[in-house]
Amino acid sequence: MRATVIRFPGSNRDRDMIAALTLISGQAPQLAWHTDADLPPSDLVVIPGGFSHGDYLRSGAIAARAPIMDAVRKAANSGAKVLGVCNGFQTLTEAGLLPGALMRNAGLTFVCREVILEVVNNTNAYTQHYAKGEMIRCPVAHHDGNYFADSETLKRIEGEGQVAFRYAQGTNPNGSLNDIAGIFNASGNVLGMMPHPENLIEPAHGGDDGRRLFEGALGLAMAGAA
Amino acid sequence: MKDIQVTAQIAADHGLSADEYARIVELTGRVPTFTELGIWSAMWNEHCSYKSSKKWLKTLPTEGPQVVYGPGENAGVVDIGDDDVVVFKMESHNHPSFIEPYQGAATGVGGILRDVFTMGARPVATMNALRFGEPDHPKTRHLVSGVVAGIGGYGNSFGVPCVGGEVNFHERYNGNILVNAFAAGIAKRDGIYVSKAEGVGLPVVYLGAKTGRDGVGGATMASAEFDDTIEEKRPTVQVGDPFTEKCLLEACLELMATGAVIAIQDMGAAGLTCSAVEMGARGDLGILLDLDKVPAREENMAAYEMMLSESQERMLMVLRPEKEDEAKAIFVKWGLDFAIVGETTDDLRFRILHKSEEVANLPIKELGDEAPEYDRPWIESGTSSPMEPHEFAPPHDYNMAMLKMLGSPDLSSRRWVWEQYDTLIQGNSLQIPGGDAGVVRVDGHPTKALAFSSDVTPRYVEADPFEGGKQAVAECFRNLIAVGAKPLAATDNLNFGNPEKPEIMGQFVAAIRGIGEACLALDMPIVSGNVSLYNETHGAAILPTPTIGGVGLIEESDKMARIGTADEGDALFLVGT
Amino acid sequence: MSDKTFSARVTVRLKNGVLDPQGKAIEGALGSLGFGGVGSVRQGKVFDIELQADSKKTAQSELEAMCEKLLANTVIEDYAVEIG
Amino acid sequence: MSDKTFSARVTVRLKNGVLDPQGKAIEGALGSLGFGGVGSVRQGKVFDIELQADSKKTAQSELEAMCEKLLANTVIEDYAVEIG
Ligand SMILES: Nc1ncnc2c1ncn2[C@@H]1O[C@H](COP(=O)(O)OP(=O)(O)O)[C@@H](O)[C@H]1O
Repeated sequence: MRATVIRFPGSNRDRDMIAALTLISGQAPQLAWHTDADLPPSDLVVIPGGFSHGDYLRSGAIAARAPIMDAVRKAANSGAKVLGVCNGFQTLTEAGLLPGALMRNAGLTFVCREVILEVVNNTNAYTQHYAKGEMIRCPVAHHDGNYFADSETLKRIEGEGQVAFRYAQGTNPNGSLNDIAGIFNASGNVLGMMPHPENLIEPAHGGDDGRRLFEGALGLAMAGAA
Repeated sequence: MKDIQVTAQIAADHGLSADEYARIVELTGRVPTFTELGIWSAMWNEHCSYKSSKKWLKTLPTEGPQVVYGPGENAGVVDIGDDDVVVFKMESHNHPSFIEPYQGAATGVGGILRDVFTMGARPVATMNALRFGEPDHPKTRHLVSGVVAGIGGYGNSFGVPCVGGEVNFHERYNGNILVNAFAAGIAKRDGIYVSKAEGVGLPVVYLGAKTGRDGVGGATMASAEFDDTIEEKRPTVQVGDPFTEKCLLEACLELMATGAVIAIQDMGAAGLTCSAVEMGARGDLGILLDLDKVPAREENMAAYEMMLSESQERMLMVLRPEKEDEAKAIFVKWGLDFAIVGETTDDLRFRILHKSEEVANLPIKELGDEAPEYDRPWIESGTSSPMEPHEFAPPHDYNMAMLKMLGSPDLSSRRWVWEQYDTLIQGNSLQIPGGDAGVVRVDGHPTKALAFSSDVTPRYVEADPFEGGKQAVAECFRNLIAVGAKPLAATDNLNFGNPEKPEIMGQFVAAIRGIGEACLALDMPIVSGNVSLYNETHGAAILPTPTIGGVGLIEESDKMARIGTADEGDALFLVGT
Repeated sequence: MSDKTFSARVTVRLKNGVLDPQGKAIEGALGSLGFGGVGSVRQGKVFDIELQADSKKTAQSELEAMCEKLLANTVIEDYAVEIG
Repeated sequence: MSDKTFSARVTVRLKNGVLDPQGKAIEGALGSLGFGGVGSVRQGKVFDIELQADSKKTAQSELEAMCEKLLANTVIEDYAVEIG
């Protein structure tokens, strides 16, 4: 499995993501810079969290128009997995690789706390190591995580099993529609999510519920399942 | 603007006393130009020269086998073993935050982060110590929400976890809030950069964002008391750009790794002036700057304005000439301005060219070394008479009393504040705010972690500055040991009123003595810090608030202690006196 | 070749039906400040842009292209271009 | 008492000389997208407000008060009110 982490000026959870992928796969991911025209051959492309280009204009908007995004689009179309976390999710929606948009949190403030996520769909590589309906812990840290899509789109993604994660009742930190925390694209190889699984993968983090997501995405067996 | 003829009155308007101005004329060897006067006043104001506090700061214990650099650099540097060092400092942004809470607090965070990464360290933790007026004072809500959002807005985007801080409310801060920001970073011991330039004829390089008119006169503002003309001082507000700062961090660390950097200094208060003078004077060199080469954001800026601008996210550096192209490529990659704006000289002069004319030519050493140092008169603070428990009626209902205390603004949970800060980024947070001390593991080390705590109880300092100063250090020390850390060293942010009043100076002197005594007894030297004086409104001073930011080392983080891990049936012990 | 400088204003607003958390919050805040008659508030963005183009018409079409490509997220936003 | 409904637009812009990181970032992004002639970009906010008032004059002064108290940060921003 070859993983690549894309970095934009202003990415700031890139180091967290690199550390997580390295720890879980035993191998450092490849790196790509926003102005690169091509990606190295990759089975998993990750757009990490942060404030790309300051998140000026709209979160992820300028990043979504970077040269590297053409390569990401190509990779996604040819079936590679593309994972966007937080700013990565915002960037994927801005790039049109995922439907909808991420608006300012309903409470208008940045929110960093642990939430509970419901695994809505586990028939996908990313979520294969979770049980359907399983409640997992995961931290969030964002200002613009309020998922919005028009009613038609919403109906479609709900109907097609494109909702990956939902905030458990009472823990929605941002007012997102249908408590949506993460969604797949129609073919299931692109996942965008606001919460940060990379910050909950080892005992030092106080838990490792995020780990299985990467094990799934990297095609690895669960560490605990050996 | 160069036509403005300097007079004693103009000097007074710059906050210079008649004696100070006379000395300036003597040192300049003539009546200074307007630009020169701006430079002198920036170097000699309280904020940069520490003229009221220097005498007393010198009495603080600053040494120890663990100390690599004590006060005098951008931040203190302390050894943590394995060739790693922790670099940290705390700094105030009180006045700017009162005028524009969001930007004031944000740029305060930006400034302290620059102090840390200028030295070659990657920032790994921040804290913020905040003091506001009464909760129901009409301004408080606006100030609290702006300051907290500003700290979060900058730190979250820059990408450093906030691990601790303080928030208190008291009427004495109604017209003068305190925003003290702390930052710590980790570096390799041999990867530390200082401001001292070495070598003649080397390029002086300007890095980061462009220069605008922001904050012209800001350092003067920070050294003046507030009054009703505050509204007029508003155009000096600086706007922070955490995105540019994050790029600056990455570019600086990348550049340092190439070995291109000889000396580097961030532009803080009175940006270009203080940074250039410091680099030259430290290295016994002169500096020649050509302002036409300085990247400017606005047109027709006068030399005076460029020299005093406090535009954020800028640095000055002395570079190895053979590495120039490599350095430039790194800055272009990060979208930052990079310009050679001058050179080091052997004449010990600070010379400024603007539109091909020399607008300043001053003795560089004297700008800093000859800054006035005052032994301000002070009087011994009386200690408040102790109160006896029997003077108070016991509560009727202890449960209610308990609930009332827990619900009070000063004791209630601060979760609403720190949930607006990213406390988890970098993936090394072992203890986030809410416990005794914040803890982050040392990236790359299997077991080590650092603990951070910020403390002071201003009403104790008011009641007895000496004991209160001691107590602030002791409390910080206790918070560090409570998580299992060995306290290493501390930084202090001394917030007081007008030092020209003997009773305020008395508080200051006694508090420093108390801090010094406690630091000595506990082997927790002060390695960096900041002094903020003139915190007064309409002649009424804030509570004396010497904030202590302590750093401790945990060798084996799996043995770390934390609150909230007790089980039912565990025995409780009370330790101490 | 003889380019002129145009000053343009681009206004970007949320489409009707798209929830506007900031507008809502401002509505509430204005209410609590005692402003009684406020019905609804919607927040948008405005960009003041100086640009060189050979004619107003080119400027207009350039600006529209900027909106489509970057300034507006047309999933949720509408835009309007005015050249001063 | 016979209140009418007014549709107003409030535009809030950074004062001249105040750093506009957003505008600067957008300028850069438009450049990299190949828009050549862009000189400068400044970003501001616009509020579309419906409000009830007995006259246009009252509406105007209410809106100005809203700007002073909430909509604009007059330390760094200017505002303009237009009633449609
Ligand atoms: N209260 C204090 N205790 C110890 N050192 C101090 C104190 N105040 C300032 N210093 C030291 O004096 C030097 C100059 O401080 P300052 O002007 O705030 O730094 P900067 O160069 O970042 O503006 C710094 O090295 C600082 O650590």
